[in-house]
Amino acid sequence: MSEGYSILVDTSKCTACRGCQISCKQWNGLPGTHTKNEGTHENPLDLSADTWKIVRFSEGPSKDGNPFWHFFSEQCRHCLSPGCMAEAENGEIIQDENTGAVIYTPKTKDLNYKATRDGCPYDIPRQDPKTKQLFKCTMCFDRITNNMIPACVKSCPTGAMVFGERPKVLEMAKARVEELSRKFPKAKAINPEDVRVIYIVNDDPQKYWKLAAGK
Amino acid sequence: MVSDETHNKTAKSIKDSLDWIKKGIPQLTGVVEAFAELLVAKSIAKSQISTPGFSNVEIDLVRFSQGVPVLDDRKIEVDRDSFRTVALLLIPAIKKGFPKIDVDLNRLESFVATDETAMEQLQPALESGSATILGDMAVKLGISPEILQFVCSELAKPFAEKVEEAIAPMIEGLNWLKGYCPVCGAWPTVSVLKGNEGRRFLNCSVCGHEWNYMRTQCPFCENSDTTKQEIIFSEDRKFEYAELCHSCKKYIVGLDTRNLISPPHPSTAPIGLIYLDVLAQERGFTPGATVSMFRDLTF
Amino acid sequence: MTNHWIDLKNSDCILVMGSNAAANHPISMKWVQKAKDKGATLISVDPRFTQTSAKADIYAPLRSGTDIPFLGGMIKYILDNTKYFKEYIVDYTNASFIVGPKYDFKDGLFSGYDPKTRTYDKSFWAFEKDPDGKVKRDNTLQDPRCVFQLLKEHYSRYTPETVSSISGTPVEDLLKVYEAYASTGSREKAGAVMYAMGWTQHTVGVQNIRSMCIIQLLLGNMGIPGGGVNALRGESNVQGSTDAGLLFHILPGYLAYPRANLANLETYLKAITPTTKDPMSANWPQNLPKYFVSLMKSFWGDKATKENQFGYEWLPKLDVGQNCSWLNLFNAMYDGKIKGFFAWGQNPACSGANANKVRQGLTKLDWMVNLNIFDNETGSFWKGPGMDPKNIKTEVFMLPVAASVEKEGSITNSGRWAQWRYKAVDPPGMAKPDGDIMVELFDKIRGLYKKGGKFPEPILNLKWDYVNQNGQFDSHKVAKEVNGYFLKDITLKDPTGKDVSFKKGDLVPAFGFLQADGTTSSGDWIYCQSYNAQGNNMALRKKDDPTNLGLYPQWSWAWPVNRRIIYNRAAVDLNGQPWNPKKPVIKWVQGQEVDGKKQPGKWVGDIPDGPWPPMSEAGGKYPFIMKPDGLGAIFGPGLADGPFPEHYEPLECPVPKNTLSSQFVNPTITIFSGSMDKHLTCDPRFPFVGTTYRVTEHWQTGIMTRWQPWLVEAEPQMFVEMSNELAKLRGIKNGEKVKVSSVRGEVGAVAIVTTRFKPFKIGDLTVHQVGMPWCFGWMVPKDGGESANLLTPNVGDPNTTIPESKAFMVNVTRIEGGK
Amino acid sequence: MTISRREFLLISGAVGAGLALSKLGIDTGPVKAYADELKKVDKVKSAMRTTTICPYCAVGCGLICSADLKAGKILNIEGDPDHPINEGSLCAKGAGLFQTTANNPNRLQKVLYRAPHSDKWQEKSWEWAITEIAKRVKSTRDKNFIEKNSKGEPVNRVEAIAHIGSAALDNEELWPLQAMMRALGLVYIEHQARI
Repeated sequence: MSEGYSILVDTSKCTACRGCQISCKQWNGLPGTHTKNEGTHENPLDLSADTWKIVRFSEGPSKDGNPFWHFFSEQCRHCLSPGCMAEAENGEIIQDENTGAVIYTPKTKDLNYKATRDGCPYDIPRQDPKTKQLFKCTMCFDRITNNMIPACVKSCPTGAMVFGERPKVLEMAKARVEELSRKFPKAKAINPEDVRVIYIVNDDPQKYWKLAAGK
Repeated sequence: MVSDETHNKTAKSIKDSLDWIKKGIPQLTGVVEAFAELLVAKSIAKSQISTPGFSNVEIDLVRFSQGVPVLDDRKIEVDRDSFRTVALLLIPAIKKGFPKIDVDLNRLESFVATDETAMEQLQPALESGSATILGDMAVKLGISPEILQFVCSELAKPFAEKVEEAIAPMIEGLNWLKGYCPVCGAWPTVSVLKGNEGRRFLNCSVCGHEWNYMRTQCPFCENSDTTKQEIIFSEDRKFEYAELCHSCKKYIVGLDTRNLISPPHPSTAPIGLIYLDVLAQERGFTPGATVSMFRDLTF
Repeated sequence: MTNHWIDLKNSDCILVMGSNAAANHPISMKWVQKAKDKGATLISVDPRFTQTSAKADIYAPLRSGTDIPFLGGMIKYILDNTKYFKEYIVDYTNASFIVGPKYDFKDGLFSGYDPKTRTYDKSFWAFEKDPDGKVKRDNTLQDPRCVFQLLKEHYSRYTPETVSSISGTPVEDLLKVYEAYASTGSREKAGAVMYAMGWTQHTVGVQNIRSMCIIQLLLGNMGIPGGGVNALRGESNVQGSTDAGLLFHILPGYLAYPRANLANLETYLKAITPTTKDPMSANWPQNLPKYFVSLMKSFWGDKATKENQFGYEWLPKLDVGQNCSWLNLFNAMYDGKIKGFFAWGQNPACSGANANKVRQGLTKLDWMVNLNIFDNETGSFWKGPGMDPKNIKTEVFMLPVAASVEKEGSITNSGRWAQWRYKAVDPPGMAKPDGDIMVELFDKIRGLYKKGGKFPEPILNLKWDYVNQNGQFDSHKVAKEVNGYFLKDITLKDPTGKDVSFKKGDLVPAFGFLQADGTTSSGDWIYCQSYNAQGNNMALRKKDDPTNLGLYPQWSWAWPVNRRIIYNRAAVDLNGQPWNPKKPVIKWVQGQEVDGKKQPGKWVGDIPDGPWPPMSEAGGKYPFIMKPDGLGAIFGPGLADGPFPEHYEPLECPVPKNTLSSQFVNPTITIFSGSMDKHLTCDPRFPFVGTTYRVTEHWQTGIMTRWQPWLVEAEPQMFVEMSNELAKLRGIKNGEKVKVSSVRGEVGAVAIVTTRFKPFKIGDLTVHQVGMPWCFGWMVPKDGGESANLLTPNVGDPNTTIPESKAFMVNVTRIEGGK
Repeated sequence: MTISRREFLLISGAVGAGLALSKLGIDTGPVKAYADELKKVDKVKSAMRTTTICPYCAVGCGLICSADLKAGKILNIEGDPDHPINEGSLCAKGAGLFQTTANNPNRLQKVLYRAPHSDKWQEKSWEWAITEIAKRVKSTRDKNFIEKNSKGEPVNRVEAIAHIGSAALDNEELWPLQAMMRALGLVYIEHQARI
């Protein structure tokens, strides 16, 4: 499996049902954290050691007078050359050869949190304040190595997420962008060459989430 | 003709699936290895058949919608050359997996290879399904009737698959609500859940056709009272199960592929589920498909 | 729904108004999407840009409470531009009926109004009749007193400019919607409307829906696939609970509840049974006596006899004009007149309008029984905010019940499909199925009355044998009783005129066989056929779809008589041929000639509205068989507030006058006047329009969802959505804690400042609107906030008494340091 | 040669005669041993599937519940792919239906009673609760029974007891519920449809 896996997230099909966010917690045994409404339907407000996947909501005026309302189901992109690994010289972070998943080991508690986080163009890594260990999406490593698709992909009711061998996913992304561009000239896949979690958007990426396309 | 690349791909997919089964349940290694060569050979056999196997098939929509399979009273044509090609492809593959019966297999192989009318000679024994005629033929060839029956049933399948390949597109999109195959009318061997929604598909034991069927209904007696149905599974492998029907006492094994990155090749599924056949048969249930190789696992 | 969920796929234009289906009925969008994939237009009309708007082709905003102007403008557009379906309205509606001379409409009031009683004398709106008793008609639609001309006149005032100056919808948006929707007036096109509480929760709720019915009749959209008027009901079985008559004014099957002036069975039956002199009208309600007597036989069994009027006197009677609906119930409770209270699977402390009054009412009870699967703000009201348990005398019994998968029975969805659910497991702990609790409680009460008590007859005589051999509640027994039995051996004619014999104890095949002489029973005539000799039809799971329209006639069972699209006789022309041959819901097939004799023809497709041949043949009938006249009612003389919908402002509104007339609010509404019944309009202290809605993660008052940590994590707290302009005006930043108040109460909420709300331009005024969910409550989560129903007014529609929760006046202020 | 479908099935199936792997020289011992081991360590589970309809909104989506027969616990609830309305899809609430069952620790599982002026619940038995409620129904009813209205017409009703609910019940529960309340003489009978 030289090329590993990829996940396609087609935001044009996402209805923000948050099934992926909930199933991530369910599979990984992460608690429902205590949240507050902070002036948005987006919740929890940010990734944390207990939240590895969140649906970002963003809205604003658009040219035709009606608002736009975009949803962006965010998680670790599992970069092909992970910026977060620059600091990890002693195997604290592993990039699995077969799958391509970027895995944070318990040894990440010894890493420089700030430097690791700064190294990630998408600002994904988070630290458990107690144990100091770093956490993020594992691509459901325990599932995919047992021939099972990631929990979030499994849960998606609208088929907005697809998991598969990377070349196939790239092909699918290309075809879908082509289809969407007929109606949305701005349709594109975000950094497909650099990341394994490939988002398709049909508007400027920044309109979905400030770091949708990286820093 | 199918390209070599496709062959290799199919062969690899079958081998990968079998490896996955062995890795998951090492105890199945013996059974898996017995069938490995045969499955690969069978995947090629269909493409070695030169004739289409049928003529002038038109779908009678009224009959079809009432549950009459396409091939109900039509003939399948098998030509001598193709028969011989298929036989000489499959028998050696069986030999590799079943070394303990190679004496019988060798006799059968040479009979097919040397006797031009082998096909016609075998036909009456098999057509009637009569144990006596089959037994007589086996005696004539000097082999065990069980082995003769096993081999012939395997030889017949590629011809059915060939016909299925042509008929399947003709019935695509048509509603079929029965538990037997819309193409050939045979019973299914395995039930597979697919797609995000987990629609259930039944796999024909003879022609390999796959069709959608209600999740909570027994394919064999159409009982949909779920209090008379039971699912058994191992806690370690929740995506594999046997569905038992207390109404007709039949069962079918099943595989939920929704969670799986690369679902096993359909032809390998029954082998990986054989432990469920054991569990179901021990409880007095019989497989619904008459063509199962795994009918008598408990004695 | 006159149609059903899957049928949305057959539509060419779907108007979602008064509903946010994408958030609240998410799976409905699957079928909306299928229609869109085939080229249908989706229109969303809503004060707020919703998830549904985000998927729509056309979005138009409107101020809450101005649906009648919006739709009245559409009626005018259809008439002015001849977009109506002429054949349909002439043959199938009362457009041609001549209205009597006493009918009049002046400055917002119809004739016959009595300001003292705030009611209309509806006899002023009667049709003119021939000497033989048939309604006079002008099929040319030219007579100035015909319904069509009166309709034209009535809505001539609803110009786009006038509508826009009331609703705040830009004129170009109005015209976009009108044009798109009116295009379904051709015979090949179908338009459907999806509505929910956004239409019903108003003082003009029924007339909102009436406006749309008129549009659907004008466009020929009733009875056809992809058409209809579709109420998206909010609870899984609110259709079934309405069918079963869990409302003060109806018995099961929508039979009118008996009043004290109808002293005996005969006068009651006469009063509820309409008549017609027109032989073309089927007037199906003429059968109501059969259904009522059969109902009484289900109530009282053998104890109901001809001699004792089948137990009619055992039914409690309402006084004439007595209204015991929700708002009156809690008014009586607040006034201390109600001592005992059952809150069975309901949480009125959060769901009732003016919830503070509801909560105060609960303190005045002697006892309450609360049944639920989770603890809730009603059962635990005595420890809620502002309550001191020491001062509250109410005894509370909180009984744990089974969840949906822990018992067996049927529920009826919005499309009228009664679907059977099976039991998967036993309920946890001491929890019990509701059915068992009923049986045990009534057995116990009956035991007490055997030793004496007031008027014990109905208690002792109620047929109450709904348990199996183990003494457990048996839903199959009830289902059979609801369907009905033959009570003696009998021979009857089937619909084709053949004799059929039944034995005592046989299940009745369908309501056509029910009798008025006590020889049949049926607990709810519209469910007769749901469980008969073929078995439990509600449990059917066969997927044949012969019409290919998605009717699935053998999947579950739909009332009435498994008809999937009601009024389907209006989907065909006078010869019984479908208006749109590509979507034939029903079709008349002529009989073949056999031995020189022509066989009778027959209907194919869906179950037609009655067996009669099409109108062009001898014995043919009009399509709207539940109407005594047999025709669709463009003119509706039966409602409390007028035969045509007319715009009135909500009881609380932001404008100083009604632009269309000097009648400011609905003249027929009842306004409570107690100390907690406050209402204010155009009061500078409450300058903004408020409305309520739901979110996907929570359901109704949130009792089933607020106890689920992951759903709470995603939607944790009470919020109020408002425009950027309003936020600026009030100095509120996104995410700040604010106070939303009405004259009745206040709630804390987090401000969500959004472009999805925009201020409305109403004449010279700028009107701001805010919206809040009503899914929160003080109990859980701990800092989740309170119910928006603390703010809503307890004033109801004059026909239904459904409260006006969708349009009321509020203020929004920043809480200093309230982050 | 040509073979009819019927003959064909005979060939490929050899009707009636089972094929035993052991007769083909394959040792099925390890397979049986594996199956035996599963049973020994109690890994083999038996489940029953039931179909149900979602209890939230009135779209009427179908679901399939799988319950462990021995433990009497729900293992899984998923969309019913055969249901013509939802075709297996579910919204966020429906997908979480599992959380309304015994799997949610917040479910009410006890009969509770709050006495007048008390600030706490007491746990009670069903028998006690049903008896006490029945007594209160009778006494409130008998004390407040209205035989005739102000015009002297017989009305035989009780206005001092009210009932609301419920759109969450099954049809088969609703019917006896309204019958029982009407037999008791109640006229304040309402539910969610009114709000």
